[in-house]
Amino acid sequence: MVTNFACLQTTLHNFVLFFTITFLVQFKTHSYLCFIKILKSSVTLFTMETEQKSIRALKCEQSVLSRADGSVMFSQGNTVVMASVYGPLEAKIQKELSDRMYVEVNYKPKTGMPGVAERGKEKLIKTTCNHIILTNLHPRTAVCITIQEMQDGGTLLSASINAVCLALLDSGLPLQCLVAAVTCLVDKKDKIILDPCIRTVKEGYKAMFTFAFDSQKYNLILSHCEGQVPYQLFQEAMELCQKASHIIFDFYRQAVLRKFSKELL
Amino acid sequence: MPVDSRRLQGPESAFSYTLLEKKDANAEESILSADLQKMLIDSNHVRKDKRKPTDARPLFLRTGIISQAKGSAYIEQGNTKLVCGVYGPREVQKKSDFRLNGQLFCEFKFAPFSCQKRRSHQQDNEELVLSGLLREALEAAVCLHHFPKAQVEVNIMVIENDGSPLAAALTCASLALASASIPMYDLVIGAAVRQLPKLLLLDPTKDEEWQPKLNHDENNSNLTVGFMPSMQQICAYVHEGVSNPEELEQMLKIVTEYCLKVQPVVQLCLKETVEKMLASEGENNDAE
Amino acid sequence: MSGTELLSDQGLRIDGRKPNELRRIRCSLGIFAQADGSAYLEQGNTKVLAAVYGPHEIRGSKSKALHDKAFVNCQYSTATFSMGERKRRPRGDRKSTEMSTHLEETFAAAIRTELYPRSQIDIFVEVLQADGGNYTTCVNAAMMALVDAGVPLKDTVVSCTASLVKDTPLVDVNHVEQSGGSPELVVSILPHSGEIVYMSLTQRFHIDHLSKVLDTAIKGCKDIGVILKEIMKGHLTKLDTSLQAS
Amino acid sequence: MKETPLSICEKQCVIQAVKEGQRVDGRSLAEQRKTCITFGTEWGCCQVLLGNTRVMAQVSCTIQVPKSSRANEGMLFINVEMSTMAAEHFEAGRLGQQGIEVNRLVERCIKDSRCIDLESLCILVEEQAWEIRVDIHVLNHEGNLIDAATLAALGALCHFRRPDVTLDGREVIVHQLDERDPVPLTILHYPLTLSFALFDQGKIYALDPTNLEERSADGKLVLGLNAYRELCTLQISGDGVFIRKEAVLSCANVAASRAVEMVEMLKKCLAADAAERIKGKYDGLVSSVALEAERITTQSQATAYFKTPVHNLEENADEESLSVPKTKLVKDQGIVTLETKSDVSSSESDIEMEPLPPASVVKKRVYEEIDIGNDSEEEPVMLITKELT
Amino acid sequence: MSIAPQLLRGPSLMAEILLSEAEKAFIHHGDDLRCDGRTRLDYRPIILETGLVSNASGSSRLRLANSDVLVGVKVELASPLSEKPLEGRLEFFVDCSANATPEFEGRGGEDLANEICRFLQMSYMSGDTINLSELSVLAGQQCWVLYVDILILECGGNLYDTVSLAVKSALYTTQIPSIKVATMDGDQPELELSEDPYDTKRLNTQNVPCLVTLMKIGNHYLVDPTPEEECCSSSGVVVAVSGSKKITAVRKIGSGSLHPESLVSMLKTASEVGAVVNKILMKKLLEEETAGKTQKVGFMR
Repeated sequence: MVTNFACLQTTLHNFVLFFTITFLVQFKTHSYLCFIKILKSSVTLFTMETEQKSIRALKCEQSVLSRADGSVMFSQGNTVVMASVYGPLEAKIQKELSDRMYVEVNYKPKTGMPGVAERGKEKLIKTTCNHIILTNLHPRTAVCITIQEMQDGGTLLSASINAVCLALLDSGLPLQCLVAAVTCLVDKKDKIILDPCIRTVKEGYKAMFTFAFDSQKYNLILSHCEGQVPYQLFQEAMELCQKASHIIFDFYRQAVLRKFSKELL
Repeated sequence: MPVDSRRLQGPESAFSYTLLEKKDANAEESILSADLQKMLIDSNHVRKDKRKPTDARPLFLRTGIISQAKGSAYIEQGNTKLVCGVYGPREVQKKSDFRLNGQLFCEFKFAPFSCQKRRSHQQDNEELVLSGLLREALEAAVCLHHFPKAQVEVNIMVIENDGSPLAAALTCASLALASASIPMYDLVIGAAVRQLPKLLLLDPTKDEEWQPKLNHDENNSNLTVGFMPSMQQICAYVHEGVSNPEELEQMLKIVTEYCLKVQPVVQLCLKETVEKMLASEGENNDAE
Repeated sequence: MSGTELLSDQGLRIDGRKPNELRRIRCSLGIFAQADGSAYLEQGNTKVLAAVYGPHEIRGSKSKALHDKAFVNCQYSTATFSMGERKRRPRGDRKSTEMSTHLEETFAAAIRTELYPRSQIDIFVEVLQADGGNYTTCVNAAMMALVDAGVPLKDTVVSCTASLVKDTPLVDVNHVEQSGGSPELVVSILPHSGEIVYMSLTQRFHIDHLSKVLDTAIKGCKDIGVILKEIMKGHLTKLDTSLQAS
Repeated sequence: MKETPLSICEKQCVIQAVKEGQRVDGRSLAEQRKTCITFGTEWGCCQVLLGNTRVMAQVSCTIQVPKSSRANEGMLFINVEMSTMAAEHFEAGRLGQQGIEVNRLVERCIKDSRCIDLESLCILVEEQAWEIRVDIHVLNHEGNLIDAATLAALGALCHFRRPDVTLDGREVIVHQLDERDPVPLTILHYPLTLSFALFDQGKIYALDPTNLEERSADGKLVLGLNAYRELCTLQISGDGVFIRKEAVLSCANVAASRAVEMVEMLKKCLAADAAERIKGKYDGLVSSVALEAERITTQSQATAYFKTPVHNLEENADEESLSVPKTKLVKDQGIVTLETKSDVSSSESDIEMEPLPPASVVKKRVYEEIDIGNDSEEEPVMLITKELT
Repeated sequence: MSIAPQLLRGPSLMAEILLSEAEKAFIHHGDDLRCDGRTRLDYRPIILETGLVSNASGSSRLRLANSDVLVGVKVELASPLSEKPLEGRLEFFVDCSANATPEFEGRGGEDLANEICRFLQMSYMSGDTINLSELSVLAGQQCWVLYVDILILECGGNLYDTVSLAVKSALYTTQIPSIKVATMDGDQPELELSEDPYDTKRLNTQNVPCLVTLMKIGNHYLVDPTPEEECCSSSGVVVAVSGSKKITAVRKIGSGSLHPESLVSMLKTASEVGAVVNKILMKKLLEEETAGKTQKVGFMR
């Protein structure tokens, strides 16, 4: 297990969260929580009213692009992203890995050149993809994943991960599991809002979390947090997102069902 | 200039606060060289750091500080500190670069915090030229025909620049190459000297180094030399500023003399490196 | 539009030419020793140097090689001091790359590339002084350099610009006329067949004028073709006499 | 990645067809593919579908110091982005020759024809002016990128609204979008490009070429025109293309009348978008997800046929499934209701179409539009209650 | 590691020249007689013409045998560097045109260009070469920047010398417009450019250095090497010599090494040669100037 803590602080009552954790090895949410519990020893428990526990409408169109091996236009509420997958391709010599596939992720912003923020997202998506794709089945090859931001509805990162998952499904690359990402934020009144819309995000928040879970045991694959909230809230938010991820997995199932509907109907 | 999109950039209009320090620009520009000499050295011919004009700064050398590199070295010459890592010989990456002799790739980089003014992460023009000078100097010392079709990479990172970085880099690079067991004709020792109208200062610090300024029309210059002591050969020679050929001869003499003094120090460091290597090998053998 | 300034009431242009008058053309061939072919061409105050290397083995990655014909490689570059305002980069910007691509396409059409499969022909043009019609001067100079190099051509290529001021078509536009807001039509033709190999237009005019302006440009091309052919002949006779003398 | 090379028989098939006045996707030579324009929630976002070619443009603005040579004008910057998404041989962050060509032509058509009134973008002479930046993202490359890119750029510029500014002495106050109504750009005329692929030594020309046609053609003729039948840009290029003057003139005439229609259409789409916005509950590009199944038209089938015949063999065993019947899937738990709509409208057009031999390898698309409740983001759509776990 | 290899490779310009053993032997062991009949300290013929580029404030074209260089100097107003508020500046830019060799296509000539550029900068930095304070217009606010753009059109050996001679000639002819600082209107000083285009001033280029390249071949060294000679030599020095015979910059070139004694003797020779070259160049420039307006020949030969 590898974890990167950018910054970690423990105060008496508040558990300060400002870090990004990427798991290269999947492990149970429970153990993740234990792990965090070890880090903070004395935390008073908060009981929170969590209000908005909804996920916005999901829509997708698979194989939207005629040239890509797999592609999807995905919307989650007002957030729209497009993802494409080309692969397995011949890898460039510098990028070639002898034992597995090289995963290249390009995240394209709507305006301007990709900068540091985009590279950060690319890295998160890349590690997630490395986890879900059975990369060792195609050594010395590459897969090229491109994500195009089309409409910002507040939850670009989680929508991107979900779109990539759908595009990978569409491309037919062998996957170990599926992944569903859910974003939630803690607003200024300490309420947890699931899948916030752009207006809510712009109003300001205490913390924003994005979690990604796998489809087998709903274990945590990725956790990206920014902001500062009590630990209890973090735990609650994660559990909430975990529950919400079930809807996305159901949605995936329906999407695939639609794609191959003729066999079922 | 290509925009660096990999890093967060500071505001373009920012500049170093040191420029705001109280100093009379006019006064400084019009300082005559004689006054300049007085600024750098007192009446007893002692420099600001208590050295005599022909004294070099204390030297500290160590090898094997980058565990990932084939060979590495660290040098401290007064406050000038730099690290060198040597990688290879390995296959030439670009096939079109094929050459029968081995190739040297040198990268000379100042750390962003190493100078008074912040330096960019990307190599600037000065660093490129220093890389070229380093490469030309080392090419004369390394037995390139011993590794045909292969390349050796030499990376220099200046951690703190307090004058004479190229001289320190030459010594450090040759030590790193030797510790990486790259065959060489001789060690390269770098040395620098500052010329003032009536005086030569060996191994100048940042303040003592020659700066391009107006009205310094009299003999005033800076010289950096890479010298191979056993072979009695000069493999790097960079001179900036105004001098006569006779003065250059004098400067060269001082510098080569100093290089001959440094040679045993570098040799000693190298000897220790080899002994350590042998010892650790012996331990490994015992363990088996 | 500043039409009144560009064309006087007497029907004369800003530099005193008639609407259908070309600028002075001066050309010398074989000015470089190391290139296989080279030419220097002046059209008015626009001055261009061209050099041709090849046909030779493919340089760099072999993947560029074409199995049935030669690969034509061009580079359009502008000296930093060639214009009124200093240019920061001589090449590599989008406009230069676009010009290079068009040169490549034009000369791929004109050179008998099928004679040299798997080889490469390099054409480099350098604009030393820019005063309008840079691209056309480059095409003409490159063509002269190809002639100097002795590369077999299907036909010579000549290029010329035309514009429209006060409904009057102008030929061989200079910088003042070009930047004065009048449209510029660049046409490259093969003078024998009169076929168009390249054409581009900037600035707008009504579609009804197209025929008129196009005719002017083609006429200009043919005139330039005649002048260049004379220069070629002169160069060759000079070569011939010097050969016979030795 | 290199582009998959075009086989000789593919190329010859296209050329032969064109010579007989036909095209592989069933269009006539002067016919365009179906064009579809959609707008996003943000100002200045426009997506254009030209057959299967998909391009999105986004306009943004910043305040900059104007150029010293044009001190009383704002600036317009056009940037084309091509990534691997559009085609395998494109590389993100690096425009190839093709990319530069597209970029330059869009620039020449829109910027050089001065369709935007740049003087109105100046705030303070020599000090502050708006810089309008158009980012054009090529999402899918199925031929004729230039036309799609110019249309998207023009659409985005027409759609764009910049924040209002007022001057307080020499101080510039920028009003946020919710503070004051944003200001549209002043568009002087609407220039568009129309491209022809040239075949047979410039004697035959086909409007709006597909990728396959572009690659088999000798060259390309691009005409930039506005609704006043004014030529804004023109370019003939290609490896070894020859064309006569008469051909250029006749192409120009065809294009001029097309341009008028296209501008009409763009204006209609803009008006429709404005009407939608007034109604509220506007979700922009979301509605273009799972865009009508109408897109299963003759063309897309044909291109697919040429592209990957083998790949789709199993997928399309029966013809009827082209039109998926309306279904309503209800989840067992009774909590999640997934409504599935499917558009049957396409089936009619398909039946009328002459099936291309072999009919069984026709690729078709299945569209899913799985809505969970309604699309509004205001109200919580579906509650996850404790029972869910 | 992200090192662009092309940046680290030296100029591989001379790799193309193929020489036979006999040719090499002649170059290495020949007496004071070179392939083209020169002695070791002879230059090849030089053709120089100034004022060819009408868009530049000063220009020159210099052809030394087959080495061809065109230099244009553009004068622009800019704000001075914050660390040197009282000085104008010189900006060198070298462009290796692909006309010279296909190797220079795209960014191929950049490393060679950088090297030349940097060395020119080094040799012009010393105080007595050009008085940069003459270029100051309004202390701390406006100064003249001289953009010296060097276009290398053909490489026939000895580029450093060719470039430096051309640059000096171009600077000699450079006309800097007269400018007046008008009365302070409030706190905003107005700059007033002279109406008369002939109302210009010139730089004092008497002390501007010339570069002298000395190549070490066998046991000797020689000036103005041809490409063949450059190919046979592994090391040499470039020395910048000012009009007053002083050395303003030196750097060793090539991947070989030199003995201290031979280095010292090379430096001495270089300063002698440099002084002569400087003197002849100044004389010729003066001659050209006094000869008045003649028809420019340029490339029409």
